Amino acid sequence: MWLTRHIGPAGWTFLFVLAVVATAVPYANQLLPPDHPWHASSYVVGLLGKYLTFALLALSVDLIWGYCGILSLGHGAFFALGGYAMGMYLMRQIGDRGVYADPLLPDFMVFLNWQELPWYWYGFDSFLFAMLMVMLVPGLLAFLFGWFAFRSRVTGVYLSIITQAMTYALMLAFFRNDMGFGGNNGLTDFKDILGFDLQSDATRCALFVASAAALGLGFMLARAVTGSTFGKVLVAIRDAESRTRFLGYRVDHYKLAAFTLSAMMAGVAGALYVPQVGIINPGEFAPANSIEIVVWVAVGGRGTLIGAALGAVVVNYAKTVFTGTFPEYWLFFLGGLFVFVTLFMPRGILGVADDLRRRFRRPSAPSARPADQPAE
Amino acid sequence: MNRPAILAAATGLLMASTALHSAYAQETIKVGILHSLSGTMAISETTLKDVMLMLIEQQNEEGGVLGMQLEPVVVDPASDWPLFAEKARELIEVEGVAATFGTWTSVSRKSVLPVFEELNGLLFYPVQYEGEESSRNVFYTGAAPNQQAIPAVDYLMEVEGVERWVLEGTDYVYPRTTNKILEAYLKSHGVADEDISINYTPFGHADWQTRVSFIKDFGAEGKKTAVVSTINGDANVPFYKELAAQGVAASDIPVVAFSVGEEELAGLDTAPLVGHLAAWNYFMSVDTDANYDFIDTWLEFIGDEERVTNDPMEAHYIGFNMWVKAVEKAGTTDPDAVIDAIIGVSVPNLSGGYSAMMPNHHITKPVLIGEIQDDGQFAIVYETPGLVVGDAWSDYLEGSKDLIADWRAPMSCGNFNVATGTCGGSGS
Amino acid sequence: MRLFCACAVLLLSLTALGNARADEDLRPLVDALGGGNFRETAGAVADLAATGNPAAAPVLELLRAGDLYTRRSDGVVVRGARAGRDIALSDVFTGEELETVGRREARQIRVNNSLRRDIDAALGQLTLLSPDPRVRAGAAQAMFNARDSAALPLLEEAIAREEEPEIMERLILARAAIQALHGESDSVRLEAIDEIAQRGDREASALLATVARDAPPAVTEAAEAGIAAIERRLALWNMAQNVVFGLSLGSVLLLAAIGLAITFGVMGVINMAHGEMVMLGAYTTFVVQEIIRTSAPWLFDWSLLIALPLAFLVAGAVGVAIERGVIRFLYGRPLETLLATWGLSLILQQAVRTIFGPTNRQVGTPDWMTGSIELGGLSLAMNRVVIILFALAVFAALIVFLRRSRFGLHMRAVTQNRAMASSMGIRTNWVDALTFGLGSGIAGIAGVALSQIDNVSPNLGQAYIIDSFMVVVFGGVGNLWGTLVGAMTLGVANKLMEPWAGAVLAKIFVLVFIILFIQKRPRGLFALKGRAVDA
Amino acid sequence: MAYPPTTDAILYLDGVSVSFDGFKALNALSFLIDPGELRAIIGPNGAGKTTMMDVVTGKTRPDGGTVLFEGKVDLTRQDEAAIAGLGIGRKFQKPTVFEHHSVFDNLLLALKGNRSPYRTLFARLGRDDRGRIDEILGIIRLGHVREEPAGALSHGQKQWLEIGMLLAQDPKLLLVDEPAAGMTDAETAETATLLKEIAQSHSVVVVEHDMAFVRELGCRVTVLHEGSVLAEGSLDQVSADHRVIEVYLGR
Repeated sequence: MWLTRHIGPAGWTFLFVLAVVATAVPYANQLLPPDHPWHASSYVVGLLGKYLTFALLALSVDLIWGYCGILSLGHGAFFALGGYAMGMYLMRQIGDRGVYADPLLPDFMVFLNWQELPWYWYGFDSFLFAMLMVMLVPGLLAFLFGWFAFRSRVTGVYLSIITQAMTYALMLAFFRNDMGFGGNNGLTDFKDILGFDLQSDATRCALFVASAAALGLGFMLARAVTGSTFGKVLVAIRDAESRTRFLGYRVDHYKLAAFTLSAMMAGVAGALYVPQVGIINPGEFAPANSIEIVVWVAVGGRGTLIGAALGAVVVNYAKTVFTGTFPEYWLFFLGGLFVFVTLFMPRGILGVADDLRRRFRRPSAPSARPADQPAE
Repeated sequence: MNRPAILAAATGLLMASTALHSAYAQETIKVGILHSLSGTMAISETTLKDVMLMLIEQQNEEGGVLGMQLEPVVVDPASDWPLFAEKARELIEVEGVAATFGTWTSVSRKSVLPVFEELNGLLFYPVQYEGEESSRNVFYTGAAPNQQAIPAVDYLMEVEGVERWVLEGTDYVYPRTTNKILEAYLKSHGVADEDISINYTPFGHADWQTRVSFIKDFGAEGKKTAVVSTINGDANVPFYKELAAQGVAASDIPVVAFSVGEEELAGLDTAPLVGHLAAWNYFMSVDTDANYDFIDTWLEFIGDEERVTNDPMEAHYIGFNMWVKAVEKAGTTDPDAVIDAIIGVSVPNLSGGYSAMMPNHHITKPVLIGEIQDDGQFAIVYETPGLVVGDAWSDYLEGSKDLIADWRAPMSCGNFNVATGTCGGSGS
Repeated sequence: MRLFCACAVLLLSLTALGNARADEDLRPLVDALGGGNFRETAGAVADLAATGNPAAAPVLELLRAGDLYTRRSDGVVVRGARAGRDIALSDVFTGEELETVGRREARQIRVNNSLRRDIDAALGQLTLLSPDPRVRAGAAQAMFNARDSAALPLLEEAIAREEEPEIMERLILARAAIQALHGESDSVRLEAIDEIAQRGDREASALLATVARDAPPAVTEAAEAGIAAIERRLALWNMAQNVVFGLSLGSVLLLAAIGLAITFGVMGVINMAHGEMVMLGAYTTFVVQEIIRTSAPWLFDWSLLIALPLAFLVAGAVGVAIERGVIRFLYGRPLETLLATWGLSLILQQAVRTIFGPTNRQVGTPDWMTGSIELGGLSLAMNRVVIILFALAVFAALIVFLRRSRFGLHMRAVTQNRAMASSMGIRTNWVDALTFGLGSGIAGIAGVALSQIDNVSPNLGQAYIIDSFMVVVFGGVGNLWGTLVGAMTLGVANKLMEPWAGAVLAKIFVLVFIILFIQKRPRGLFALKGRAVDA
Repeated sequence: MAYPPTTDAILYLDGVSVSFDGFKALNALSFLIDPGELRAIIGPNGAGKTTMMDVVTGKTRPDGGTVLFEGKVDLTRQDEAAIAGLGIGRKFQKPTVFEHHSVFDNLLLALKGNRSPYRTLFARLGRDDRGRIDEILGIIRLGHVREEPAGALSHGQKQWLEIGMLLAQDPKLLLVDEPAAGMTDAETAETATLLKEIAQSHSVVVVEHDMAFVRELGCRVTVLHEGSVLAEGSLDQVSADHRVIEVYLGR
């Protein structure tokens, strides 16, 4: 099968672990009694579910940064757009159970005296339509943005900065209450999804499993893409863009395809994130968030996919622990971690693991690999 | 160790550590403190964390509550709204706190609200806000719009004779709602449409040249003009600096603000701003013994003579004391018992009176209006004769004028519609 | 105020009598200031003014400044100075120190805006004939604001005596203001309206609008005609005013971005910690002012100038440390510098938060930066003018430095051809460190200027970092002139759009414009052309 | 429109000019290459050799002039990928191979075939393709390192790999920029032989400094100077031209 052709042993192990986690956590939550030492509270389920969506997001960034050299500092925008599409569906699901009991309008519209539902909210009462939008809206934005940017051969830092401008502009736009997306408060107070209560542990577990499945699928897709000739062209573009062009490849088309795919993956991640954390607001568009995603990938090891997912989980786990244990000092840890990783672990956690393994197996084999870092 | 194994180990570790945590026996009563210590809101919220630590320490010196010591649990939600929800869940589910004091922005409160309702926690929210909410699990110890905005506008109309209004706000829900209420209120007092200008700027807006210049022009039409500012946090300092730079004096165009307190002024040279106003329920300059005691304890605790006190700090002071009293009344920290016990509880506030918890989970407060002094303090120029009851649902908004909140049995409803006689919407 | 006429007469006769006896006469009136409510205090102010005793003026000034207290023990009104939790009390007239009491022992006499207006009017009357021209100028302005018909005779007196043409003009305007509102006949009022319309600024139009509201038809008509004329005049200036606002915003952007134009533009380091260098500069200013405040208050007006070199050194030193400690291992990997400097920016922010606390810190404005200049219909706030000039000066100095100095030569040599420069004996690693230090130092200098208009808080840098990158990229990486033109263009575009689009949309439009512009010119406004680009 | 003029030439340049910031890199350059021809282009530094290649391959757009491929396609209106698609291959002066890819993958990417993203995403490597790559690996003598990353190759090996990639591309016209740079004498001779072999079935334009190498090629020579053609003919002819001598030796 095309999807499984290029997964490889490490990939299969990754998928296996993912599958184990996806079964063990719901089991520990649903079937083990609360006083059991291995019981997973809904807090843990929610937390791990969040990590998984971040891992998928990191995967999408790694696909274009690690394999195609496109450093997007605006990927949070696609994540957020997917989240908003999901959020709009969840808002419509509230129906007349909002505080003002308006059957049609979400609460924030009622209390700002909106009279009717804006046209762009139509259709979001349908789950299928919303899911379509989860992929279509980020995909379309990425396509339009990429169409212009890649055709004009905007590369490197310039591209990074305009992706940042994009997410910044979107953040400002979504902050406006006049836009009809709830302004700063965003969308919140969700009740249920597909008729299942979002507050129940069973739904939470289901969302967790869905996130794990999405991550697994996203990983397989990314592996299939990067393993194909298409993926080899992407790496070729990353390492020697103009050479690839002289070979007759339409570099802009390749970049556009990868960028759009990546944006759609980010959108799916956002859509799974929102019901698990219960809120989506314009803060997700903040340029700092997008930079953080890149940091996850760098920490895990770029251009490895598994590393990206791992990095997202590790950094966020560290954040969870530190914000609770050292609330005053966690920024020192986090900042220090980034500096340390760039200086001493340029290929990330996975690179270090790789080196260790290599040393273990072939104590003195000279590395046949080229320079660690691809040209940028 | 191969790659996936690391992931598996990390997951296992996480689950194990959280499981261990909750297994501890409860010898103390844990109190959650949920304020941002980093990010954009740290500037305001860090002080509230400190004041909570001080109040808890004080209470412990007096023997704690129910004979048990209180144990503060501080977490940092880092000005990140989804993180607020996660941390709230951590506090209640993992740490098992009896009550949580925290959040500042509306969005952070909205973010944690479902968590507190689901896990039946208690949240004391200390900041003035837009109203339009009443939850069984939340106690609103800050001002509702009728405890701040409307008295301030009344004052300006009566004392200063203001006839023309600029409602200048940051574009988020609190200013939007407050200005909607004020607009309706002003119109009901015969202010014409063209005498009201409403404008919104983004968060952290730093360049106020155009707006201040507009305000000057708007005020130059011969009618006494005032600005009602619901500008948030960071944007205030550049706004006031621009007012001073363009020479907008309080005697010409007074600015009354609802989000500017002593903490915000601490970052400003207030000499050019003397006479601009703020409406709160507490000022550091309140001339009562209770207040002086509070200030002395605070300065001692924080170890810095330059620090100030402000309204949200008083709100925590009131809220904390109410919770303590309610727990003692109920004889347990069980949330349901405390929720029942706390209504009607009345504790001294710092302005010389008593504040009581009302059935709508808002409290009674006096409304004070202060003018900025050159030492960064406010001189109180007006005080409502009696206490004002916080109104969860505004009478001036179309959607909410028929709604009331009453959490006493048998009604137990946060949004009861008196027109239809039903407990609408979520009902939770 | 009802007694102002009398007071004018009294004033003339009593000016010479500033003796202790008069002080004693005033004491009961001064004690009455602490009456408890604003109405009583206002009455006491009027009574004090009515004495016409010049010794009353300083007391009123103390009252206005909030420095008068009522002593709890005996109800005597004294002067108070807060010292921490205590208040040092002294005599209102002699300044003789009385005692220091806890703050619960003395109650400040409060002043509200209307009382403050009364005090100003009273002070205006008491000081209109003062020998100090600056005081007289202030008094004239107070007269204009008060528009009290009772003060007319005093004004006439003052006009007859005045010799300074500028103050004379103000006095005449104050008289016109009173006459336009309260003139006995329409002709007097019309004449006054003419006088005011001549002045032609906002204040005049505001005054005329007041006049027009409640007057006979002829007067209203004249006032409205006057307003219309002023409006026409001002409309022309409005555009110019917006351009000035734009240039001012542009110069702020320029200041914020110019250091980045070096660290990012010239060295290729995606320096996310740039904003924190600006923040360090602002905090340096704060520290300098704190030290001056406590140990050398007379230096306050110089505080910013003192802070400039220090901010440069502090931020520059941190910059050099960052370059030596982190950046130098990352050359040729620009995108990794982004990650490392991002981490550094978190650390720096939290460090400042730990040291100085999370709240805003106060940085004062020296006197010479307050007030504004009126230029035709333009009103230029002094601090903005200073910042515009300062930004341009920094830019010019930098250009000259890079062109003319030996270091500038080395720096250009290293950035153009590292190997060649190295082989010619240039110590490239020191040039790198100092270049980074230079960029950081300039950011520190920018922080001194920005402390005048923005928050001095740990978040200060975050507010400028994105805008700075936009400016540098828009202008063209590696080109300082591009940064200048880019900053000014974006500033002016933003400000010209803001009045009709609002602040948020204006900013969004600017961002979208940058995105589209980069499509058209993928290397910014002032791109290097030729084969070298792809090398 | 004045053109297209009819021509049988595979590459036709007429009056092509390019300037960078006032500096004229190409100044009304005109020459043509016949189908199947092997041509060497020589000239001192800055004569415009590389810029000429940039123009032909679409990297640089000329300010004026005509560039025709196979007498019909106007190359100034095409981008790099389209020009490569037409059948013009280019080897750079500094060998540029994809360092992170294996030798095999480098050749695979260069292999003639459909270049659309959709095709490459789902394509499977066919037996014919594999055979062709093996064949080229044999020609360029890199069969023993087929799975090594290209970045680990020696300089000479990279040069050969790049020539191999050109072969895989199977273009009608090859532009080869200083193929012998940095090679040992033995390698240089072998390279010349290889190029001559290739020229049997392709048109080849070689830009070169190394006169010995050019002599080895034994083909027609065009001398560029200051962006235009100074002389053209056999190597002996142009070496005798006094203007060429002046340009090479006179300064």
